[in-house]
Amino acid sequence: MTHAADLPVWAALLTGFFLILGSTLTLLGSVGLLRFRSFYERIHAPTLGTTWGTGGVLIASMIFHSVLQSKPVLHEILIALFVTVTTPVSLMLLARAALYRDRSEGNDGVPPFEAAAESRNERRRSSNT
Amino acid sequence: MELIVAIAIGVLTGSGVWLLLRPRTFQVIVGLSLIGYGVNLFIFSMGRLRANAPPVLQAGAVLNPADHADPIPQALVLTAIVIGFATTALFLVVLLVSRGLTGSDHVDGREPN
Amino acid sequence: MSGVIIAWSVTIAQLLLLAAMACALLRLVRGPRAQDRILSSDALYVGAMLLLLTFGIRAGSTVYFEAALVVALLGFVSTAALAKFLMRGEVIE
Amino acid sequence: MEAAGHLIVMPIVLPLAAGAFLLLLDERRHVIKAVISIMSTLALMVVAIALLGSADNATASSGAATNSVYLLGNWPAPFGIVLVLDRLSALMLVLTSVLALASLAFSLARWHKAGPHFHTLFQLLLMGLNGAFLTGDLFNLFVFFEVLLAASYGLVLHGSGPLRVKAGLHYIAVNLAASSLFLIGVSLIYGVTGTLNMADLAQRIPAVPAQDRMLLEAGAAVLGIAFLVKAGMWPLGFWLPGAYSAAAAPVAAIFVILTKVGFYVLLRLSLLLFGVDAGATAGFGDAWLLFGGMATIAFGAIGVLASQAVSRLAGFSILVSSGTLLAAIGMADARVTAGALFYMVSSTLTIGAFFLLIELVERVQDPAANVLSVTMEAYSDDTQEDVADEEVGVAIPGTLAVLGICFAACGLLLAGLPPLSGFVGKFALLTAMVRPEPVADGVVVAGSTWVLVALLILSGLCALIATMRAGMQIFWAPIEGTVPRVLLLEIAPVAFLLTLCLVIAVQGGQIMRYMEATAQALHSPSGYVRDVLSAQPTPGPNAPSDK
Amino acid sequence: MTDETSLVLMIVLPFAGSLAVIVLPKNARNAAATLAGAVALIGLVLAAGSYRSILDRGAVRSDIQWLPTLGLDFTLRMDGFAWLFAMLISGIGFLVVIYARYYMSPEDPVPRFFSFLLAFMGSMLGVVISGNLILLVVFWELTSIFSFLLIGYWHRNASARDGARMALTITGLGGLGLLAGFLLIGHLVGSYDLDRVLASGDLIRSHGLYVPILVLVLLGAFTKSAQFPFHFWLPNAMAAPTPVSAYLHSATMVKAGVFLLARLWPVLAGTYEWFWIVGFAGMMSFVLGAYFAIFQRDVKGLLAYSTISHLGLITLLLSLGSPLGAVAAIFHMINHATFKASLFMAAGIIDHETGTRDMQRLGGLFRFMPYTATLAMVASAAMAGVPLLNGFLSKEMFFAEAIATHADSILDTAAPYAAVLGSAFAVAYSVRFIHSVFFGPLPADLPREPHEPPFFMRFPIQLLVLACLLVGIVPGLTIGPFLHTAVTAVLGSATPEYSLAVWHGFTIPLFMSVLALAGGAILYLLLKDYLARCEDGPPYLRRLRGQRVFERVVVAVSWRGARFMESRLGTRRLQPQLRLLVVVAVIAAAWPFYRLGFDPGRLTVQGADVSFAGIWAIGVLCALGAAWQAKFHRLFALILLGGAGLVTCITFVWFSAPDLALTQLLVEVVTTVLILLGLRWLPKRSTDVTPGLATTGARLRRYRDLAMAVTCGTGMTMIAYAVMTRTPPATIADFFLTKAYSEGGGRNVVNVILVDFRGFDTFGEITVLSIVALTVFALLRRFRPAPDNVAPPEQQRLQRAFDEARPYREAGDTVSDYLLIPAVIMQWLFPVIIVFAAYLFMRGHDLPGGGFVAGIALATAFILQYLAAGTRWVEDRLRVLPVNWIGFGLLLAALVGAGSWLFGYPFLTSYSGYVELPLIGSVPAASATLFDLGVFSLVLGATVLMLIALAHQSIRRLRASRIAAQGNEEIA
Amino acid sequence: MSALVPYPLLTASLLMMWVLLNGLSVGQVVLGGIIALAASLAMAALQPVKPRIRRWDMIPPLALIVLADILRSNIAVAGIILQGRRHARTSGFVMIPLELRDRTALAVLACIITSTPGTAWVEYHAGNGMLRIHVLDLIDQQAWIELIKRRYERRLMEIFE
Ligand code: NA
Ligand code: NA
Repeated sequence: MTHAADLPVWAALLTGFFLILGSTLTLLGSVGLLRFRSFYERIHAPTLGTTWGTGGVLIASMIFHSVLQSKPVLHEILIALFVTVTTPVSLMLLARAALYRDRSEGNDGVPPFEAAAESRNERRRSSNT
Repeated sequence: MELIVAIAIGVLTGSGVWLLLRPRTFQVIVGLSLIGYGVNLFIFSMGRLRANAPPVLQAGAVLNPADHADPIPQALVLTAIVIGFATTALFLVVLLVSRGLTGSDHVDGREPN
Repeated sequence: MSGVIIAWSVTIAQLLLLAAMACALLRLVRGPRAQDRILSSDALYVGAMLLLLTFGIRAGSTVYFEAALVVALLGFVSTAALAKFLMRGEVIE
Repeated sequence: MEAAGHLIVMPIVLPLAAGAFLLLLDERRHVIKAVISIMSTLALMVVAIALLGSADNATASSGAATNSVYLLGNWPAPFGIVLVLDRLSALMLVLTSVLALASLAFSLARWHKAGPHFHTLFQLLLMGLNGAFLTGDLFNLFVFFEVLLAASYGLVLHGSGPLRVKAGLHYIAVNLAASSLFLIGVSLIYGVTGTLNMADLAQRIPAVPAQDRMLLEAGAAVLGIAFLVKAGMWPLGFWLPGAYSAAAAPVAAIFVILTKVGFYVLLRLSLLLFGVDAGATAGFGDAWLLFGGMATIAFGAIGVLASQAVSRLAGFSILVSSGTLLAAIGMADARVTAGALFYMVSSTLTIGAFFLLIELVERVQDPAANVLSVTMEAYSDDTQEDVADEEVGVAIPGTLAVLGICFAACGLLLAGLPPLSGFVGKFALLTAMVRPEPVADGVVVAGSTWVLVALLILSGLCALIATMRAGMQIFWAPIEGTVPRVLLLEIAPVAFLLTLCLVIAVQGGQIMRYMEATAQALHSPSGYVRDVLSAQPTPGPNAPSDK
Repeated sequence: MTDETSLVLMIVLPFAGSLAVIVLPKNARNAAATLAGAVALIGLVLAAGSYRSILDRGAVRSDIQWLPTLGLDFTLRMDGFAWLFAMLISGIGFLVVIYARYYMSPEDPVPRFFSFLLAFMGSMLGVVISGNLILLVVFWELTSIFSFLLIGYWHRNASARDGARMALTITGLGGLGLLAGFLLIGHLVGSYDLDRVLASGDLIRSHGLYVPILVLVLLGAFTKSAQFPFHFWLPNAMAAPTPVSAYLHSATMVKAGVFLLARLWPVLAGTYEWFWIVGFAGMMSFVLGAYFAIFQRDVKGLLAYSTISHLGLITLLLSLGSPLGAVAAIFHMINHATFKASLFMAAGIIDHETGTRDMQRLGGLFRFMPYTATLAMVASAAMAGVPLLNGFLSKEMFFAEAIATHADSILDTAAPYAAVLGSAFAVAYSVRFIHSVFFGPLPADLPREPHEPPFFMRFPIQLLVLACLLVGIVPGLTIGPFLHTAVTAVLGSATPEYSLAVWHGFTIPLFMSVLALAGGAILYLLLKDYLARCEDGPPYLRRLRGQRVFERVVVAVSWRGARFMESRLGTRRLQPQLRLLVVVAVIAAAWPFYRLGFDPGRLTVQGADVSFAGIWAIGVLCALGAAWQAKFHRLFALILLGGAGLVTCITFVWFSAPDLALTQLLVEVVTTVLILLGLRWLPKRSTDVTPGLATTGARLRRYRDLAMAVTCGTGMTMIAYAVMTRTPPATIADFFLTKAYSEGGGRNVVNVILVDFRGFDTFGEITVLSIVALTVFALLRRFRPAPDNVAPPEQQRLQRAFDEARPYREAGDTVSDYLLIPAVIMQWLFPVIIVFAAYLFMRGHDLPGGGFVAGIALATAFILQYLAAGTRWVEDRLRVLPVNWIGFGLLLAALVGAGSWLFGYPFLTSYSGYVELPLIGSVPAASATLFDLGVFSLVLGATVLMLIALAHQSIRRLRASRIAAQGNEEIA
Repeated sequence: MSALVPYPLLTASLLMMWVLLNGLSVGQVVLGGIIALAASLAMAALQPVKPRIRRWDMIPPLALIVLADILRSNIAVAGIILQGRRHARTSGFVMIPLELRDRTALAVLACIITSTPGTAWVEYHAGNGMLRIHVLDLIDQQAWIELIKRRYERRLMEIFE
């Protein structure tokens, strides 16, 4: 840890705090993933990790490197941005796929497709009148 | 650390070999991939393990070769990864074509009697 | 002092992330269905990405950053492909 | 650096450039592609012959550097990758280009249209082969092995069809596993010695401490297995007859040199790394090669007898040839090596010609086969490059006689019967093994050698019986007036290769002298090591970079 | 002309003639015969011309270097013995050519016949005048080959094929034995030169290798001369055209064996082993051959067995080891050649004129062809050993030798009785031949009306019969001097005194002759009726047919046995092959440790990091899980595989290899998509089969594989651990680290190695990638899915049906809804990834990155678009030309490499420096960057090509099934 | 201008990304500009529906709201996870009729909803604009509908339409 020794203590403390905060949130997310009982509940859990979990670690990293190199090191923002943009893609695709599979297998607790369709028909009716 | 990496290499190769000897083409391709990981780690380990010493030189710093991990195995692994990727792709397509032509996903193109 | 703080916090963070990955793996193994596994593998990737960032801090170097960036930007491609395979039985139509 | 100095790298760059350029052309422009491919191969042959000449003259003129060393990237050995031209590599280059020319010419009759990018794959195969023969670096050897294997994967599947794909699957699976072994071996050797350059390795191996030597040997042994898979040693070569007999004729023909790559590397490395100067590890693996080679000969001979299809017969004769060569390495004797080299040249040309011929004679057996089998595939929607259904060639009277003569020649060559080079090769090996020297010298021939002599002779008998059986079935079985349709373009390459077999038999004295010089150099590797490690980068004030 | 030239010409001319004849048109009978005859005649003249030199110098020699370092030179050497044979070969050859001109039918492809005949003549001459043992083998094998072609001349005929095959198999085998024997002789003598070998008899006979040598040489000689127990090929060879038999089976081919025995007589003869082996074979051949000959119905069959018998006689004579015996043997070789050639020709005339050779169908021909009949009778008499004919003289000498004692053994005791018995048999078959063909009632059902043949067909017989008479009556004036020259050449100083007189007084041999003549005649009288109607073959031994036994053995060994062995020693299945590979590799790797011991290195636990151990706990679980699940849960296994890859990637980061981590991650992503694309075309696999139901065999196999996997894993662990815990050797790495920046112009040493120090590796590596991509492309061009995969996946069908069943939905709504929002994001990521790829590319030389990862990253951008919007959508908008990108990349890399030639540097020498750009300032510029650009382009092209080619299958199937559906509708 | 720089905002963002990655210098800006432009041109080839942003000023407030919501949800969900099964909690689907039609805006909404722990975007029907989300701690369906529509949809519509 030759580099870290040069760091001011405040920066070190801040780095450590965010680091552990982020990791803890990520862990909590994973615990949720493990503990929630249905898939649709589980799908919420990882977002802890992808939002503030990632955010914490990224902030830690930004503080650490910026202070260490005495210049703003901000490229971590990109990671936050990318994670925010890409995670929904996989979660959306996955959730929809799960829903489809549950429906086609006729599992309980899954809203029927027709709910959405009916509402459309209602709207059509209302627009007709 | 060495022991962990060594065990990792062993497990990867062992699992790969087990799959390599299975009759289904998909098993074989997964096996080859696992062996690939094992072998790549093996090559990598031949340069000995060095934490926190990437062979990336600091601008302006005085160069001491002892501060850096051996770059050669890394270069070799890179080549091996690329070739491994290529051959995995090829094997995959060949097994698909074989499956298409023979109707079977057995490595011999037909179910054993 | 700083060195110690950083070292300890990195170690703790790594252990926490490791635990996170372990939970994800447990879910991955337990399933019960494909979508759970895919979801867990995504979580596994995120854990790995964060782990890579902690290396950057530990090493005081930014050379590991790109690997994390790759996970962030492209890691979802395989998850998306898996999910689409689940839904459509085919990745590219 | 003079322009001529760059000639060494041409056998690699030339086919690469040709292959890459072909990719930029439209797929349907078969003629121009064929022309480029042929020109490249011809140029390759010219280069190879020129290199052979220079390699042969090197020692004649001076006692200094006998091996031409080419420092790629202008980095000195052992750091950069070097190409080394000696008699052996020059010989392999010439052999490759000759076989390539014949196969390629043959393929122009129709095979080259049976799938996309045939010419590119073919050129890149040549690149891989030439690279493997020239490189002086162990890992670079792996890379070129992969180049040639990858191209061979593509070519073995060329034309597709269930049989080809099934055999190809086996071929690829086994070779992929072998490639892993290659990597394990190379890296283990690096881990123990810290170098990849072959000459540097030769220098470092004697100094490897005793407590590390088992690791070194394990690495070398694993590496050896990878090569033995390629060479088809029993029990690692069962994939070979299937893959070769399933491949398209010109592909199978050029593949004959592929097994010789295994032989080449084993010969090179066993003599360079574990030769006379290797200290405690000298002679490592020789016994395994000897007995493995003998087992291979036996299995190959049995397979030759057991083959119903002529193409399988040819495949098994590769095993016989391979086993012979492996056993010859195992003998670790310069005279045997010289004989083995002669034998190798002869058997390569022979089996190459045989594979080409088989396709032609099979048209005698089954006139329906005049139409290319791949066109019978019902299912191909966007294959505009498909071969037209028209029958290839015209029925030339006398074709049958020419084919018969060629077949007989192949039979004689395979059986090692006179008067062609097959006999000379086998005799060269045999006489070197039993050493016609007065017994007073106290020369004792080992029991295993007698077994090998017997195996060599009996394998010839098996080949004789099998080819005779096949030939009589094809040419003598009562057939009424079917004259096969064969193009001159198809028979000419066969005749060319067989004529070469005759020529090298007649010119045997000169060729043996070359082989003996080659073997001498291989068995005293210090010259190689010295030449490689003392090669200096090109200096110069205007150097692209100051090295 | 010098003697050397004439020697060489004697060999070269027949072969040249052979080549000249074969190119003649198929119907050029006269030209072919003339040319062949001329060649034979010239050979005869050349041979005759060198007689004087032989008398003067003992032998003429010609040395042409061929393979001097191997001791194989084109040495020709003609002494008296060889001369005698050369005369026979070319002389009888000439007569056979004349005969054949009239014998062969115009429908036959005659030029081929004469070509083979000439080539055979050349080979035979080669055998007799070779001065080098190996050269002798060369010609020896050539005689086998050309005799094969001649016997199989009428190959439409099954018996010709069988006969030819058997002849070549046996004589070929013998030839190889001979080669082995000669190699051993060479090993002992130190040279293959005939003169040196002939001078080394004592050395050879006293050496331990003598018996092997003897057996091998005898194998060659006996097979060639059709000696017991290899005699059976000769009768089968009678399917050959009669001129062939007249030539090969009287004077030449079969004589090669006994020629060789005589030639090597000074080297090999005289030992106990020689006496026993040669004597036994000779006696058996002599008696059995003669016995079998009596009972042949075919004229040529009778002559063939008679040949076996006479050659047995010669062999027997040679076995005795006495010089007089050798003289008799040589004499009988000549005599047999003359009378047997004429008899074969006569048999041919009979066949030619009547259409049959069956003696039970023939008879009374004397009236139709009295001239031929007379000639045949004289020749037969010579064969039977009737006085005043040449056969009598040598047989007399044989009897004299038979009664002499040579070695105290049963064989010696039996010799006189066997001699008389065999000779009596010979008389019997000779009489039978003459009587049943030329006398008795004229058969009614002959295929053709017989008459005398044309003059020139009979002419050769006349000459030969004349020779029989002249030699028989005045041997001393005719053959005497020449025989003496020949005998001296063989025996040298051991040449005994002998007399060729017709009359030696009332001696025991004369008595034996009379006994044999009388006995034979009586025997024929007794057997006459039986022979007129019996089955073919000798009584009691009819079932015992050597040839059938041989064929059964050959088929059993070379076909069924070989197939059995092949299936036992080899396999065509993949799993056993891979298993073997694993086993062999394990043994190979373990062997050095077994021999030299294993030192695992120190065990370090304190350095272990808990997190790292935890990471690998995950990795190990993933790997084992993937291995466990790959059969039934492919998707699961794929995900687990990804997990293992991820952990590997973390390991790379942990141990300072950022480039590896980057590459591994990207490759991982692409591989996953690739395999997913492939999963579409694999069969459904159900878990219905419970593992408990597996057979014991399957379970045992699984345990075995498990054991092998565990062994491999343990082995790798031990080796890796041992290396890692050892002090590293001085590696070449320091050079790279110190020179990377100063000379390679980059800080990322790994990248500098890849594009500069070891750029050649990368060069090859990208070639591999492009080859594989092209192969994938080529394969998928012809891809045909299995029937159960042709239809779209179940999900798509259900969703489509769902959409179609609802009035407010269009087919495809489900998928468009599904992808609507994700597709937007994926599209916007396209430029982002492009910039990212550019970033990775630009920084590669100094920091982790480079052309390869950049290429894959950009390829991912493309894949994402395909994934989001489908193949058509993308290809309507983007020009995706991966093959061109590959070609461009490869060419660019090659051009950058070759560019250094312009500056006089080797291939791939890099240029690095800084370029001053306006506004921007100093920018690093290295030719390696251009090289990397080639890599980038190629990797992009290859990755896209592979993925897209696979993706295209879906729409191809769709199109194909649509076309098929339309077709069905049209038909309906 | 729009022919040369088809997506100025995109180009600028990409340039920004480049600078973030490579550091700020004249050379990097020029190089990054070229690359960003090239990337936008590549994007143009895909012919995406071009979003029109009318109210730039509304973006920062939305971002702040979202960040705050995410932070709050993080705590909430963390609480739920830590409580485990002791706390009775129902989760369920909520159907929200959306008026927002701009695809880019919808994508942004999807990111917001998914990024907020406790809510997940499940399916959207383009035909009738019905969105189904899944809520981890569902007490009042209508409250969620109101929340989404008021807090996010309205603002997004202002920005994009
Ligand atoms: Na509908
Ligand atoms: Na969420």
